Amino acid sequence: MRRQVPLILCFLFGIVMMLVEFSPHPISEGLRAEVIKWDLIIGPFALVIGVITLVHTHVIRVKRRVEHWQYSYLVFFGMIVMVAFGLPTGPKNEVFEWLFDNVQVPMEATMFSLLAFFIASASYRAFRARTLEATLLLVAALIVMIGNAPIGDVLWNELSPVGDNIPSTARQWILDNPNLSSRRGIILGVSLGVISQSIRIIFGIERSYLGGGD
Amino acid sequence: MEVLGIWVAAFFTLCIYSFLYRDNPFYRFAEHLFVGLSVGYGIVFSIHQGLIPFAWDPFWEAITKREFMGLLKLIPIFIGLLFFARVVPKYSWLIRYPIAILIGIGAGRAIPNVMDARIFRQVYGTLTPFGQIHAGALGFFEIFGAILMLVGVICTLTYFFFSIEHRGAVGGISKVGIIFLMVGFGSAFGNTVMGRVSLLIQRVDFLLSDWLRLI
Amino acid sequence: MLEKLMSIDRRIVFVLVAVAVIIPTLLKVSFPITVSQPTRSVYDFIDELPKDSTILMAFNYGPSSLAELEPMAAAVLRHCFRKNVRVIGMTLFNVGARLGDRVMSETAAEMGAVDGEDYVFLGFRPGGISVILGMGTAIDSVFDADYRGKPLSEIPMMQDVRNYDRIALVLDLASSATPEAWIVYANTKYKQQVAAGVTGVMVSELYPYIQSRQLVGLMPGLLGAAEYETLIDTPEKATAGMSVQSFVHLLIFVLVVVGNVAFFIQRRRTQ
Amino acid sequence: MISKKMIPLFVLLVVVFGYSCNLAFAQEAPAEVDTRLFHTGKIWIFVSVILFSYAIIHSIYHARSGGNIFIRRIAGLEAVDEAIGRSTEMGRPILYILGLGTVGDVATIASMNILSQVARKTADYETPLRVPCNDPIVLNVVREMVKAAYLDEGRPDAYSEDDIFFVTESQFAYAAAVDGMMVREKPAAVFLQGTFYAESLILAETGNSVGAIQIAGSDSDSQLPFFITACDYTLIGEELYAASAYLSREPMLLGSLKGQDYGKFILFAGIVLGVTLELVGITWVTTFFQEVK
Repeated sequence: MRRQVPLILCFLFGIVMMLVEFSPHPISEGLRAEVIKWDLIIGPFALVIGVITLVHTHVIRVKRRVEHWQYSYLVFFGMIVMVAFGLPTGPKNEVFEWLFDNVQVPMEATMFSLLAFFIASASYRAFRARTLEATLLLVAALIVMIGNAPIGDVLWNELSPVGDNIPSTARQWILDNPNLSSRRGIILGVSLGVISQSIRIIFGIERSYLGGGD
Repeated sequence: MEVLGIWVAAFFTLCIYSFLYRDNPFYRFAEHLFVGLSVGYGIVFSIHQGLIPFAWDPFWEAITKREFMGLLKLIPIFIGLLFFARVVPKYSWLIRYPIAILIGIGAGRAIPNVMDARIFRQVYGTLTPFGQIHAGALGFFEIFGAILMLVGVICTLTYFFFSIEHRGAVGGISKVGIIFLMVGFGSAFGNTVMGRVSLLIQRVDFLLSDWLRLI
Repeated sequence: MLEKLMSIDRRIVFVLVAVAVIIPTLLKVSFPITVSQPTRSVYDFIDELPKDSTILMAFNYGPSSLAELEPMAAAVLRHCFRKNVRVIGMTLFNVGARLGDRVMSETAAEMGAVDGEDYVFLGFRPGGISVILGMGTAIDSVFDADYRGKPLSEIPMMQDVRNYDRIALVLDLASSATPEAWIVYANTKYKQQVAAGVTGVMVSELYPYIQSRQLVGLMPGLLGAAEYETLIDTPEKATAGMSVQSFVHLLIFVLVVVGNVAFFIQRRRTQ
Repeated sequence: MISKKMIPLFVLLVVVFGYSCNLAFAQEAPAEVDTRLFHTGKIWIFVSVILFSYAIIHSIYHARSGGNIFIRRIAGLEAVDEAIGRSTEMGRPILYILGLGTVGDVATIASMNILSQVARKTADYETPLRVPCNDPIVLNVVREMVKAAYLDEGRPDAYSEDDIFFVTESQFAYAAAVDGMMVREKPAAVFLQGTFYAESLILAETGNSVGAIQIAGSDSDSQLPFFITACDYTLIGEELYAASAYLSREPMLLGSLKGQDYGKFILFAGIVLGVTLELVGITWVTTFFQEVK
C-alpha cells in the first residue's frame, strides 16, 4: 500500500498520458482531457503541504528561541493579514490589492534589483580572463553588453568611419550563431535527459519522489 | 491612500536596500514580513483561483445535483485531500498517492511532446539551411553561418558524451564544444546585465519620481 | 596600490552603480534605439493581423521582473488596441494576476478599450502545463469566469473563442521557463503560434526556437520593450530606461576591463 | 513488482476512467471527429520513444547485472573531498543548496543523489551539514535521504533533523534568507546543485564574498554564467546528472547515462547524415524530423 500503489498510479497515469498523445481518436482525446482535469484538481491541494511546513518551521523557531526568532511573528502576521483580507472576498479586495501593490511588490522588486549591484561587483571581482574559456565568455559578454546599450551604436556611428550600428549587429550575430548552436546542443542533450528521467519514473525505476522508508 | 502607499513602498524599498551595507534589523523586518505576505497571497490565490473553481465548485455541483455518477468527480478531490495526511505523521505516507499521480502525468505527457518539440524540430532546424544551400538560395555569409551552426551543435553535443574518454579527436571536438558553450554563456551574461540593471532603474525611477518627485 | 584596487570593498562598486543610475535618470538623457529582427517579427505578426483577431497574452512574471516586462506588456497592448486586435490576458503565476489585471486595465483606460469587448483578463489558475493543455481542449474547462468573476459565457469577445483555434498568437511575457512550456505543449500539440517577451536572463537560451520557427519572435527584456516602443512610435519608460542603461553598461564594461588589467599586472609580477 | 491484491484497484481505475471519458466526450464532441486510433504522422516519434526507452531500460538492467559502465572523469568532483576536508579543518559548516526545483526535476534528483554522497562523508567527519530547502516535498525527501546516509555510515547520532529545514517557497525571500545565513554562519564550503533561477548570482556572489569554496552544478543554463564566474568549480548541464551517477555508482543512473549517450550518438549520426544528403539534394532524413501535420 505504501510503495506499490503509488508506483502503480504513477505508471498508469504516465502511460495513459503518453499513449493518448499518439491517438487522435475521440475516446483517447476524452481520456486526455480527463487526466488533465485530474491534474488540475489535485495540484492545488499541494498548497497544504507548503503552508503546514512553513507554519511548523516558524512555530519551532519561536519555541526553541533560535536566533532572530522574534521575526517569525512577522511571518505569521503577514500571512494572517493577507488571508484575512483576501480570503472572504477573493483577490479583488481593495486592502488586499493595496498591500500587494505597496508592500509586496516594492519589496520583491527591490530585492531583485539588488542583483544589479551584485552583478557589477561580480563583474569586477570574479570576471577574470584566467583561461581561454573564461576569456571567451568575457569577450562575448562585453560585445553583447555594448550591443544592448543604445550608446554603443551611437558612439560607434560617431567615432568610427566604417559601418553603421556595428555593436548591435555584432551582438545579434553572436546570439544568432555561436549562441544558437551551443544552446541547441544543450537542448538536445537535456531533452534526452528529461525523456530518460520520465521513462524511469513511469516504469518505477526512479523512485526518489517517494522518499525513503517502506 | 495613494500618498500613504508611496511612502510605505519607499520605506520598504529602503529597508531592502539597507542589505547592501550589511544584514540588519530593518532588512530582517522586511524580509520576514515579505515571506508572510507572499505566503498569504499565495494561499488566497490557491484557494480562490485554484481550489474553489477546480475542486469546490464541482464538488458542490455533484452534491446538489444528487447524481450518483457526478460523484465520480469526487475521486480526484479525495486524492487531493490526501495531502492533508501530512498532518498525521502515522499516515503521512498517504501523500505519496497524489504526488505519484502528479508526477506520473508530468512524465507521461513530457515524453512524446519533448521528443517532438525539442529533439525532432531542433534537428530539423539544423538540417534545413543545408537544403537551401543545395538549392543555391543562400549567400556566402549565410552558408558560413550554417556551417558554423552545424559545427557548434556537433561539438557541444560531443562535450556531453559521458561514456567515452575525451582524448584524441573526441577530446579536440569537445574542446571546440566548450568554446561554443562559453560564447553562449557569455552572451547570456551580457543580456543578464541588461536585465538586472533594468530592475534597478525601475526602483530608482520610483524613488526619484513617485516618492521624491524630483523629475 | 594594485592590491588595494583588487580588493576594494564591494560597497564602493555599489555606490558607483547607484550614481550611474541616479544621475542619468535625473538628467533625462535619451538615445535612439536600433530595432532587432526578433522584436520586429513580433511587431510585424501583430501588425498584419486582420481587425478583430484575438491574441492571448500570458503575464507570467512577478514583481521581481515587472521592470522588464511591464513596459513590454504596455507597448504590445497599445499596439493591439490601436489595431483593434482583441487581447485575452491570463497568467500561470499567482503574482502575475494582480500585475496583469493592473497593466491591462490601465492601458485599456488610456486607449479607450472596453473590458469584455476589446480585452478580457482571465486571471490565474494553478497547474502550469495542464492549464496550457486544458485551454487547448476548452478555455472554459480551465477558466470558467474572468478575474472579476464574470462567467465566460457572458463575455461578448469570448463567444467565438473556445480554444486555441481562434487565437492568432500566444504572447508569453515570461520570467522563467514558460515559453518552452508553450512551445512544447501549445505549439507542438495544437499548432498554436507562439511568441515571447522575456527577461534579459532568458534571451540567449530561446534563440534555437526562433531559427526552427517554433517561436514567431522574441523581445529581449527592457531593450525589447524599448524596440517595441520605437516601432509603435510611442517612446515611454523603456526607451528612457535604456538610455540610463547605457551608462551602467559603460560602468560595468570599465569595471571588467580595470579588474582584468589589474589581474594581469599582478599575475605578471608574481611570475 | 505488482501483487494480485492490486488487480481490483486496476479494474476500478479502468472503469472510472472509461466512464469519465464518456462524460468528457459527450460534453465536448467536436464538429470534425478524427476517429483514427493511431496518428500516422507521429509514427516516427512513437518509434523513437520506444527505441529510446529500450536503450535506457536495457542499459539500466545491464548496469544492474554488474555490467561495467564507463563514465569519463568529471572535473570538479575531486573538489568535493577538498571542500568537505576544508570545512572539517576550519570547524565551519557546509551549506548544501538544492535550488528551487521540485522532486520532479531531474536536476533536483541528481542533486539529492550528490547530497546523499556528501552526507556520507560529513557523517564520518562530523561536519555540520546545513540544507535550507525551498520546496517542502524536497525537504521531506532530503531528510529521509540524509538520515539514511548517516544510518548507513553508522552515525545516526550525528544526524540532526533541524539542520535540514524549510525556509520559504518564495524565491527571493529564500535567496535573502540563505544569503543572511551565509553572512552569519560563514560556511567553509557551499554546494549549489540543482535547479536555479535568478537567485543564483546572489547566492554565488555572497558565498564568494564569505570566502567559501563553492562547487556549483545546474542544468538551468541561463544561470551557469554566474556559477562559472563566481564559483570554484561548475558542473555544466548534464554534467550534473553524470556527476551524480559517477559518485553514487548507482546502476540506474549509470545505465540511463549510457542510454542517453546512445540517443546522442543517433542524433549525431542523424545530423551528419542529414546534412550530407541535403547537400546532394536528398531530403528524406529532413522529412523524417519534420513537423507533424
